[in-house]
Amino acid sequence: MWWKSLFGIYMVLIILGAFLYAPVAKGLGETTRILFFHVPCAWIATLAFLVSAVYSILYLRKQKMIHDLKASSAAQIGLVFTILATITGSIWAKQIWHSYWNWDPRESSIFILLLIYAAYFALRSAVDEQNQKARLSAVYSIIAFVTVPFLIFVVPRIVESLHPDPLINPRGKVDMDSRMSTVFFGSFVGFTALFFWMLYLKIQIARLSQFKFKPGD
Amino acid sequence: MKVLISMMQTVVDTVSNAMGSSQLDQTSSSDIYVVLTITLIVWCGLFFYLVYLDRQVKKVKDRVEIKEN
Amino acid sequence: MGKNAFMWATKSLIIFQKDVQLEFRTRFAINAIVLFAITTLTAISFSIGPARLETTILSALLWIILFFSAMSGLSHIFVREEEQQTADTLRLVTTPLSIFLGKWLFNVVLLFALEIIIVPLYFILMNTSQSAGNNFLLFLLLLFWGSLGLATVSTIIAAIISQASARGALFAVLAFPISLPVLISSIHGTRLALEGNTFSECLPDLQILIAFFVVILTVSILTFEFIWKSN
Amino acid sequence: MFKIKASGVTKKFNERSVFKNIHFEISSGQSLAITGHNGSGKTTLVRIISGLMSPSEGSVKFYKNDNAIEPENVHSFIGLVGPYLQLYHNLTALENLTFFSKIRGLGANRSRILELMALMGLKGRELDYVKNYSSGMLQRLKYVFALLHEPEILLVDEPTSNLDEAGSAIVYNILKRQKESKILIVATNNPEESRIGQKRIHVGD
Repeated sequence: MWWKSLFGIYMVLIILGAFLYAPVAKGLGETTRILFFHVPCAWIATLAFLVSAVYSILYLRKQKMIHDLKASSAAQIGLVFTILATITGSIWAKQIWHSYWNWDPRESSIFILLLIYAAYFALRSAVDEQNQKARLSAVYSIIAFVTVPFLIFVVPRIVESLHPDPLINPRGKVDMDSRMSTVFFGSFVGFTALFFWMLYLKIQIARLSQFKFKPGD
Repeated sequence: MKVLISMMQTVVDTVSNAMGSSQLDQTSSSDIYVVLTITLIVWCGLFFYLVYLDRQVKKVKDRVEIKEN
Repeated sequence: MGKNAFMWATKSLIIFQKDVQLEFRTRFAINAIVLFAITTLTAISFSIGPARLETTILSALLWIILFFSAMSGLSHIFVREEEQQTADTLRLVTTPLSIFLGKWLFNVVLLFALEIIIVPLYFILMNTSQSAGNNFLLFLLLLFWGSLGLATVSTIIAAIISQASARGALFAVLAFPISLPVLISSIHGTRLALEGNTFSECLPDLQILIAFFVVILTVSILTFEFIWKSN
Repeated sequence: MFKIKASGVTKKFNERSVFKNIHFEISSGQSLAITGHNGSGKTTLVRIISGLMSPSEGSVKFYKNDNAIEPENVHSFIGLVGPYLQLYHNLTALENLTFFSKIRGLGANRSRILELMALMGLKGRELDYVKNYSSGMLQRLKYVFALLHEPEILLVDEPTSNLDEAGSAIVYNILKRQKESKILIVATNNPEESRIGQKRIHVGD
């Protein structure tokens, strides 16, 4: 129980660090602060997708419902973080490029991930029988998972093919000095721990809700 | 648990008035503390909700374990 | 491996033959796919009138028409089996592998048949300038590998939705994110080809299309068995 | 010498268990009758035995001279007749059966098809579309489909549904012959028919 409060304090320090300790990147002013929250969200979105795909493979191999339960829980959390990453991303884009969305490669890949999650849950809601739902969504998440690496090569081409003159992209690779990167990676670790804690809770709640409790006990 | 909250409160206050007093004139920089406190509040809310859930889950799990074996 | 490799190859051919025979009787899939493509094409060319489009828009439009035509016609092959409850009979008769390959082959041939009709019509109706520059052979190569990828994705997703109850728009919703690598690379490649770039400039797109096709076909073969076995 | 061994076969649909650990063992020359009222899960059990559906728990294993047959080869030994099985309506009976016999690796096998169709009283109807078949004729055609490859194991779900007097007589004769040297599994809720099976399993309640 104590390590949870330790984690609580750790995250407070990260937030303090993000706002007070870390310097701002040149040319971006205070908006760089969002970096410490936007990028971990995007990372968790991908991590959750990976976790979900791994549990899907386990489900197909072992046909145990618990794996499907874990896969869908991870996907649900992943969806939340994908939405968060998309919103924070477009707010930041608004500050820097004065437009909420212009298919910058990073924005497009997060958006495609959002499409995959949306399709995954659309499929889950279209199937009513439990085992079939588990089986079909497991297969879909594996196929989607295989497609993602291709997107890394392919997505930069969207910008070229849609509006050939390359967009001015000051953000590029933000060069971080040591103070900034410590807070940045601290935030990464913090968010990953947060994700696994939320995943643990979600799985327990889902498992427990399968038991039928008589009103008495 | 109560002790924890008060401790965090003091951390925030000391930090903000330490920085605030020296830079009161630059209004733009004082805004950053507004964002900071909001973020802290959001985080504390989320954190306590997770702890609350954690305790509830533990309670229900123990009850289920008792019934199962 | 030699003997049964030959065996499931012949079996998938037999299934392919049966599906072609069935298709000629009902002509359901071929009608859906060709009519959709033609109506979309005429609608577009009618609306742009004599204007001459930029190659970017031109290549993007072509692939969007191909994608949505695939979405309107390539799911019948599996959905029809489930709807007429002949899927169980098929399950009884042979292994999932030969079923998938037979159906996959049918979708590939169907998509190529569509392209033979639509692609020439597209270039005529969109009054593209027949400038000597554009590298037509390269375009055909891109078209070939792109359609193979698209047909494979459509087949495996059709298999998935044939087992789901609410079908409707689910096919396009599920297939779109998975086909994005094909769509983006082929649109980008087609643009380069139509602008007369040389083969080497288009090579990266072509490589992605080929790699994607190989990967998605392998994954589909491995996972089809789990889709097909109803439990 | 063929044997089917079912151990602990259970089937659950969304937490509702249709039946719980069913055991049986039959070898060539024996027969089994599965009885139970409508909706008791007879059909589900038949589908599990035939491999169309996998059980939630337990397993159904097939043995040929006491060594196990891999699951993917099992389908070549099984013939199934059931109301939920459909043939291709837009093809003629002959086209249907030629396809099935070719896919089973028996080639066009025209003579065998014609012989079986004659046996089932469908002589002369080979070139009609299956969609023009009456339900009785369709049921007879399903027997031709199931017996095409002389299956070691014949599974019949409601043997005489939609059949007239003559049809039932032909079917009973076939079932009797199958029982003598091979395995027969019949699922029925008609008590008189269930006497066909030496062994008996009751499903439901």
